[in-house]
Amino acid sequence: MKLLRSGAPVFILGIILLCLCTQAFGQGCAQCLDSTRATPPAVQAAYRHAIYLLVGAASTLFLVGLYLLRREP
Amino acid sequence: MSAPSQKLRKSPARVHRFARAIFSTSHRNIGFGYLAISCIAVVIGTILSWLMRAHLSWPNWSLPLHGLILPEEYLALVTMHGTLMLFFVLTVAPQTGFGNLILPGQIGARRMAFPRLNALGMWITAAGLAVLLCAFFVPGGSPIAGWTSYPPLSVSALAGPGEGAGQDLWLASIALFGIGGAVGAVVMLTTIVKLRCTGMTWRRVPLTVWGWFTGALLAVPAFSVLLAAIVLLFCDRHLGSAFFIPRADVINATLISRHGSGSPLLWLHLFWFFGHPEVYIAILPGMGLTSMVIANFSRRRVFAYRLMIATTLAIGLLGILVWGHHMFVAGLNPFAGTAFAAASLAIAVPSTAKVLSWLATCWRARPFLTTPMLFALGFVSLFISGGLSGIIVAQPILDEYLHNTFFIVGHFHLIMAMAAVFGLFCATYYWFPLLAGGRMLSERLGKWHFWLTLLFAYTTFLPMYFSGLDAEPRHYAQLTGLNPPAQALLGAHTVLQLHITGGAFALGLTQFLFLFNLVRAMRSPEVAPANPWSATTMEWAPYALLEPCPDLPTPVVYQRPCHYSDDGTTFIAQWEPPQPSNPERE
Amino acid sequence: MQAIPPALRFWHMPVDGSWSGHALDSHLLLNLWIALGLFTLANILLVVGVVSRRRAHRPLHKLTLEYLPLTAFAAVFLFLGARANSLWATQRYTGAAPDALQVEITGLQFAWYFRYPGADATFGRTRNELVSAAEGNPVGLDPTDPHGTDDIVRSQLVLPADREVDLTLRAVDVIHGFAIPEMRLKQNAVPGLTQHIHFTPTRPGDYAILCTQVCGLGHYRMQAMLRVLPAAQFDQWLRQQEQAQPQGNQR
Amino acid sequence: MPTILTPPGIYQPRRPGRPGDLGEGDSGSGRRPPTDKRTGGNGDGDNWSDRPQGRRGPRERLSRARVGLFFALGGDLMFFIALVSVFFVAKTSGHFDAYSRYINDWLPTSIPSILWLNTAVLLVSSVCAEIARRSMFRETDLMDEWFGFGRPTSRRAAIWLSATLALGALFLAGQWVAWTQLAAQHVLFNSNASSHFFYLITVAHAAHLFLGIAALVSALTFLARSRQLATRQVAVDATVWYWHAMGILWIFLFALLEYGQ
Repeated sequence: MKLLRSGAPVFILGIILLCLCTQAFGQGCAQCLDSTRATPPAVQAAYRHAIYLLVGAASTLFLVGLYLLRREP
Repeated sequence: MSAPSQKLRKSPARVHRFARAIFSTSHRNIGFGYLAISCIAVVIGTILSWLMRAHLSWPNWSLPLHGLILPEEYLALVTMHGTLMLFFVLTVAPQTGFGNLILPGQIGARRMAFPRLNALGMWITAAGLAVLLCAFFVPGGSPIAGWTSYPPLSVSALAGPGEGAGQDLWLASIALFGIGGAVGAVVMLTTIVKLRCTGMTWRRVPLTVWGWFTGALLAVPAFSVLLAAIVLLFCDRHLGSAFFIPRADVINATLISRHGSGSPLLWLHLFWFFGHPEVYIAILPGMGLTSMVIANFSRRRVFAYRLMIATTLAIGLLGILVWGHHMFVAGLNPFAGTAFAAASLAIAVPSTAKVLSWLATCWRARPFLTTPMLFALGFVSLFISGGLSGIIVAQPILDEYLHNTFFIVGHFHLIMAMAAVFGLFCATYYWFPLLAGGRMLSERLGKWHFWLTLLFAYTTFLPMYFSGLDAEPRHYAQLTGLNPPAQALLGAHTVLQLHITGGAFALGLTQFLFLFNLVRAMRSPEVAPANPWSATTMEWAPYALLEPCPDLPTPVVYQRPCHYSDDGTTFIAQWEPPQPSNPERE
Repeated sequence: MQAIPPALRFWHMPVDGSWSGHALDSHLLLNLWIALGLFTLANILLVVGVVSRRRAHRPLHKLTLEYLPLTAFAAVFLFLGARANSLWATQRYTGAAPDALQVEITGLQFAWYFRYPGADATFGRTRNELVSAAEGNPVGLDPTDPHGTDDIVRSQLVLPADREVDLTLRAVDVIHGFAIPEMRLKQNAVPGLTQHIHFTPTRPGDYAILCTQVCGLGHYRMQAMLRVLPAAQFDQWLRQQEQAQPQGNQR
Repeated sequence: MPTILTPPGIYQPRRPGRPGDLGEGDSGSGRRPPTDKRTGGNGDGDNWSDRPQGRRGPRERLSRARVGLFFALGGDLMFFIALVSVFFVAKTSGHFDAYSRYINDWLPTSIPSILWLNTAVLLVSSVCAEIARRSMFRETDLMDEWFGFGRPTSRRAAIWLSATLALGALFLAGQWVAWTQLAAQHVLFNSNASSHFFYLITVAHAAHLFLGIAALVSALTFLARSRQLATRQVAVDATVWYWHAMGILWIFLFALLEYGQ
């Protein structure tokens, strides 16, 4: 896709940042590491999964909508 | 605003014209309906902001027929101002308002898909506005929790006046708004995907349509998540659940004990997951229009057209990933803060690409400085001045100092409110002939309107940066009666605030010029030539926005938009078949 | 008011009284100067490009006009982001030093309360159910906990200069924003969460503690005072408070 | 793309604003746009395969309805995903008690076994709906209708759609029974953190099924009243796809409630 190629740097950057989000250790009452430890890992994981779920679903919807537009003549 | 629509109707039967305009499913009437909604909202919102400014500058000033403005009333003003402006003006007018009016013409469609659904969406949005305005009149008054309605403040009526019926009405109104917005977005997406006319390949689609498309793609998930969050908050308020309030919360010396232990941060996540795409929904159509208008009056093709498409989509996609930058100091994990900061700074790259393209498009092009062009250039200037501060607040450590200060207020008023409003003015001046049956707005009045609006926009919102750098917090009802060190820190701000207040009043009053211009144009009989701006996009095709009838040709697109000769004297519109002399360069 | 560096005065910024504030200020000033420069440059380009009388006919060069500047800007953003993140990491990725002074801060509509652990250097247990400012127990100290008897609860934050402080943030009712602008410090106090933030005041004096998250009708007057004392005076103050503390905190 | 035949003998121009007109024609002007009705149904004497289809005609209406439905369902999916993500967080999150021990007071709600039955019912109803949908596009019946031998498609589809409607109503009744059973065990909305979610999810899904049932009723009225074959086909197709989506969604939600707690 020409368009993708022209916008390649931006898209690649976006993907890289998407991977960067794996840094997002949970959520909980984490302000400093000591209080992160006070948060059970299960909670952190739950928040992390919730974030992934929302982001993943919304981005998929976005890209599929784009694909639908592309598919039409 | 819906006066032009009825003037325009070429319907043979003049009887019941009004009723037919109300219940009609024509995209023009629906678009004008959306514009009417946002006109009501913008007038009320501006008056509210004037009251806020007046109270902030003269805390002892008593409002006629009402008396002194109490602190909770100030917060109610802030809440309603933000809600009206952000939801019912900046989202409705550019996306669904002008979207319905112009989008079909621009893609060579004769109408929007699903006209009834479309009308339904408009009426749901109108109902949302009506419900919101009712909040002024219920006991306790309108809510005081701000347009973000952070719990637990928004959960319990004990938390303050306006958190009872007022907050309920707010929830109902925003729920209606979300449903209506999602319906409108679905209609718009279907229209863009399915109703483009023959030859409208996606590289011939104008950037305005790309803006609408991306905005709608963001609106569908964002508004749905907002609706879910509102349902949960409603359960917390009335059904005794605890999604957003922790175990054993003591509000106003009353223990609120529920089953389960929720967290207010959940609301922040869900709300900002909606809230950040929301601001892109408000600004993306303006970006697209700015690109097209600058190109049109510079008589040049949009510089790096395909890159502009890619950046529009990239901004939309990244816009889904960055909501956490509203929560840097709200209790977010510091690592998550880093990730969200990285994603937020990444949005600066496509935005910079857009600015570069705008600058390059009009660079030494000797453009025609018509009013729409001026407003487009003003959009660029405001977008720059607001966006640069966005880069600053995207860095967590700096946001820690600037969060919830007037720096943020200045930031989003410049980049979102003012830039989007300039986009709206640009759209009005540019498309007025299409909206008002070939009439034109006066250029001289328009230029006065532009220069005064630009001047007062900067007068009002630029000083907010300095006030915020001096650590003045938002949402403060007054800067007097603070404790000594706070007084020493913030007391000096009254002068700056007075300056801002003056700017705000002048900015509002300037708009009467625009109003006068509208009325004058509507009364004037003279009719502009077809395609007065010699534009190249489909909505200016001689038959584009007329009521369809069988003897009209079906629109066909042969060209990319912005097809001008090098010296800019001649142009080929999208609907003109390619001459052998200048073969199409795809 | 103390002497403010001219750069800060140009940008209307208040004096900085904390150990980590200087780095933040320098980074913020760098950002502001860059922003101001780009703002001026872009607007000049806009105006000049528009008003120049001759129309440029040569086709614009996409690489030089779009991609090279874009790469440069991306590099600038990357640099700023990395620099900001290093500061962020030093402040937030790690907790306070073990020997830091412990103070617990409780926010409720519309006041801040500051609790010192007292002689036993241990905070007594608190329970929200017991919170009642009327009965003189604004932070909800649990009378059954012996650690709580010597806890000192004050409505003014007094800190020693040049010693790290570990603040524990609580909120009883709604979200409050704990901010000390002159310490370049801000953190929301969220009900249900216990959050830590640490800093080191350096400059003795009186500073304002503001609430920066709208929390109800009294939001604008929800302030407290931070008094930074030289170490010796602070120890003296603390001793006075401990003596003034009635044995058994049940009032 | 399924077969769509619009015999000109049967097609009749409609008054604007007539119910069952899925957006084709009414542009609020009272006049119909220049629509090209040649859909490859032969009979109108043009060789359609070597001329562009354009944006008109029943074939387009069908795919347009499907695209719109897709986006609407995408939004719906996001609504439920938001609920589910909150579910995950609330399941694990707790609070620190007085002795600074971490207390997670999540008691899984016992799912009434009737939900298994309801799920089966919903699956069967989905099958019926699919049969109805296919019968709207079966070529031989379309030919019959085109030749004017009654309306076999609509007859068969109406039967199966009514079956879907009945089963859907049965499902909702089953849900009601499940709620009353839980209420009998004093498990109400606000009796536990997990019961919040049980009621929230089941009620939200039930509300969507009510919408689906309304759609089924309107589809049946179209089958009975609409004279244009394409309108009936579009109505049935969209309704059935919505019904399928709700069925799949329910399977996920049910699995979440049954095994996810």
